[in-house]
Amino acid sequence: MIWNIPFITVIVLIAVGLYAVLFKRNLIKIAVGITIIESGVNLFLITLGYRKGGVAPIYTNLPPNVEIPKGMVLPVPQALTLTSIVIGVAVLALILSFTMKIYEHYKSLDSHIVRRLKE
Amino acid sequence: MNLIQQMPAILIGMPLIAAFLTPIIDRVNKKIRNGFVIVVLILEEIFMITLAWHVFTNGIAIYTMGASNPSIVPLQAAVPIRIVLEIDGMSAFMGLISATVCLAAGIYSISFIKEGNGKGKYYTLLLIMLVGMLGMEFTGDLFNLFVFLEILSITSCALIAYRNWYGDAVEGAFKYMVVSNIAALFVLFAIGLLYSRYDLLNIAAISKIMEYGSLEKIALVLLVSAFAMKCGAVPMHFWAPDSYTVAPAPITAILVSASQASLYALFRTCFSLYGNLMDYHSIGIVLILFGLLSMFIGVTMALPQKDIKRLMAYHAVSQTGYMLLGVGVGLYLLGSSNFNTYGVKAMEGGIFHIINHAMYKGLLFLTAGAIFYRLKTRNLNEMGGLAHTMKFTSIFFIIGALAIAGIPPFNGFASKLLIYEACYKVNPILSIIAMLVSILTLASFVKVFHSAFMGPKLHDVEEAPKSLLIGMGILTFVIILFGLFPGWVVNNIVHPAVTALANRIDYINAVMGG
Amino acid sequence: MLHTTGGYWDAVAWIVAFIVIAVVVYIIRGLGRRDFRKDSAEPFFSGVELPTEKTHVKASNIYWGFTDSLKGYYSIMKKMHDGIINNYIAWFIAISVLLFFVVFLPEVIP
Amino acid sequence: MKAKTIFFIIFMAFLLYAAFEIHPFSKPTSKMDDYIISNAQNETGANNVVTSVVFDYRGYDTLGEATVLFAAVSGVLVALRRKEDKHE
Repeated sequence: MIWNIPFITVIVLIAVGLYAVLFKRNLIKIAVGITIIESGVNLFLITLGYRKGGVAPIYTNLPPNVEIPKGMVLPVPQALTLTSIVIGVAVLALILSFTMKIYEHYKSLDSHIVRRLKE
Repeated sequence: MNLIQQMPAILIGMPLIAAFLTPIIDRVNKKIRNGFVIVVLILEEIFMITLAWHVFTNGIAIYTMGASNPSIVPLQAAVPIRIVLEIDGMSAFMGLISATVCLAAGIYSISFIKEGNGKGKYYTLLLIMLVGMLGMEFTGDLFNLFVFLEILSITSCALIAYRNWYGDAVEGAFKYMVVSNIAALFVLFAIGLLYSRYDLLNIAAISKIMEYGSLEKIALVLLVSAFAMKCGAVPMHFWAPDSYTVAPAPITAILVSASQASLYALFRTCFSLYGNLMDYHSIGIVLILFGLLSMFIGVTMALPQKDIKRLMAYHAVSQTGYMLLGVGVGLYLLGSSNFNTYGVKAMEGGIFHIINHAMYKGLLFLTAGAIFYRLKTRNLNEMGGLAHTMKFTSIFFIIGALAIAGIPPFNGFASKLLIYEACYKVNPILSIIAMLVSILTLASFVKVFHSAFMGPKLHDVEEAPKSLLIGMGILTFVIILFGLFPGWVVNNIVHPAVTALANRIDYINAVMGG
Repeated sequence: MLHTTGGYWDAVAWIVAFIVIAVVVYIIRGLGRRDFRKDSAEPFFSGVELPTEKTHVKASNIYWGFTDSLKGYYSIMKKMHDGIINNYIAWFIAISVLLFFVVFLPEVIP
Repeated sequence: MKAKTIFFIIFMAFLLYAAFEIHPFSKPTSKMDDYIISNAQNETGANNVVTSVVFDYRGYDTLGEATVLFAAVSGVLVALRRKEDKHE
């Protein structure tokens, strides 16, 4: 359905990230590409859980006339996204620290130069 | 409270708490820290054997996180809400491998890793790596699988980069990190697709109500290719030689069983999640093709290598092919009447090869590490005549090399024999390629043995330190044991794993009730 | 005892057989001449004295013939293993696309 | 390069196909989540349902998340450390 625009946005985000990973030679750009894919997947999880007109699944100060449970957005994807974001941060930190070390040793961040390991 | 009932949680929790404690103990005393880590690893091994024994005799063990009675899954709203750990024969089998290899590598590390400012963190990460492997193998929940996949890849990358004063070590870690993260992200995307369809995360629960629609097909492709990349199947194996070469030797030995955890996830996806719902003929053929390509390209790339660990890493790729071939034949025959005759035998061969490979390839990497420890080089051209002084290391190397080449009476022969004979029934060409690869494997290890251990005495070196020898000795002991009594091992350890994989209904019923 | 598809394999029996053969060989060896000395059977090397210097063949020179005759294959393999991280991921994408076709084609072409 | 582009486009086309095949946006299938929304207050005592999921129903994942963070911190410390003694 064409009204699945949020899902299509997710795919576009993944495409942008994957493009960076596949075609950019700078290692930092590859790291950024991975982060963009990560954001795309996180956005995907969040959009999965949206329900039309749903409120946040919090009982404190609940607006009146909210139908339980159909009036709230799904809580599990939000929890999954929370976990996935933290994992993404950890991964990004590690990748960038590797990039720093690689620059120290190779004086370059070009993926066509950083290839002592081959064949 | 029954202790065996709590064993899955203890197995994951104990090394985790130990990992959090290690940096503190490191501040106090280095010797106490070494002892602490080794004691934890030995306890882990004992507990793992206990749990595996329980699973092999009593069937699938269930542990529901946070429930009042963990061994029963509370089916609120007819689906499991909480995270369920599900340990069947296959999980217990993989857990045994991980615990054994980590024990050997932990003891080996005492002398191998020099005392510096990083050794406390090294042991911390090693213990978390064990947690990651066990978590991946025990879990019955898809998102939990992703979390532990990430734990495993982050710790392995950090440990690959442990010797960060070499540029190529960091490069190998970077490559592995990029590869494993892309794989993990597409796994997460596939999990999202399955979640969107069924609003479930439990493998058994999804499998019970699954229909094979187009979303499931896309999820299947992403899961299979991501896990195949993580386990190093050709032509997605390029990261494997790179990162295996540069990691410290004990970490390389663990990395072998870490990529086998991904192999486990691949088999779990194919057999327990999709099973005979999917078009298992074509996926079986895909696995067989992966296997043949891995075997052949892996071994031919290994032959001309000059770096001892890179050569062994290509052999790791090549041996992964045997497992994919054996289990792929099983998947191809799943459901047909031939499955019970030779499909099971092919799967037994493939699964038995997993544990054999973890043991002898771990041993070979450890011997390569012992050579590196004394000579400070991995280049085969600079070696020679090591057998004059490093007697035990060369004996261990011979045993490992004969086992990997499939020479009787070592364990590699037993599993390869099962694969050859069962594959011959499907198509003789499969067996012929498998035997050819076995010959080439022997040839390339003859090369290593000749250039490293034979010849005149070129270097004035001593035998490797005791802790290295003990670490290698543990794996050698297992190899000889498995080589002498393959029938016992196959009947009591491998066969339960095969039946656990093949019987999807049992896996579902253990969680969802009959 | 390990039962395979075609028969069975018993490592212990194999080792027992091996030991029996070794014993027989040892007995036969014991029947030989006792006055044999190693230098009494020097190989004849065209009248030239045997080289005493010990040599060691380097690893790169072993199987040179094998790799040289498969030059075409190895040049393709070297091109594949180029060590560029972008291409590693490209292979993953390519394999995924092929798998997509494997999984979806039976639907389109019955 | 050309083959890379073609494979990339086909791959994204299949993912885009997946995006059209998912349930219509804002109308998710919900069974487990409905149960959690209705019973989270009784079972866990949290007013925020997401909290109850993060710390109770899926608390094990959160433990894993903490482990990831801990591992990443140790990993960065290992990767960026300076060598004390030049032993190799």
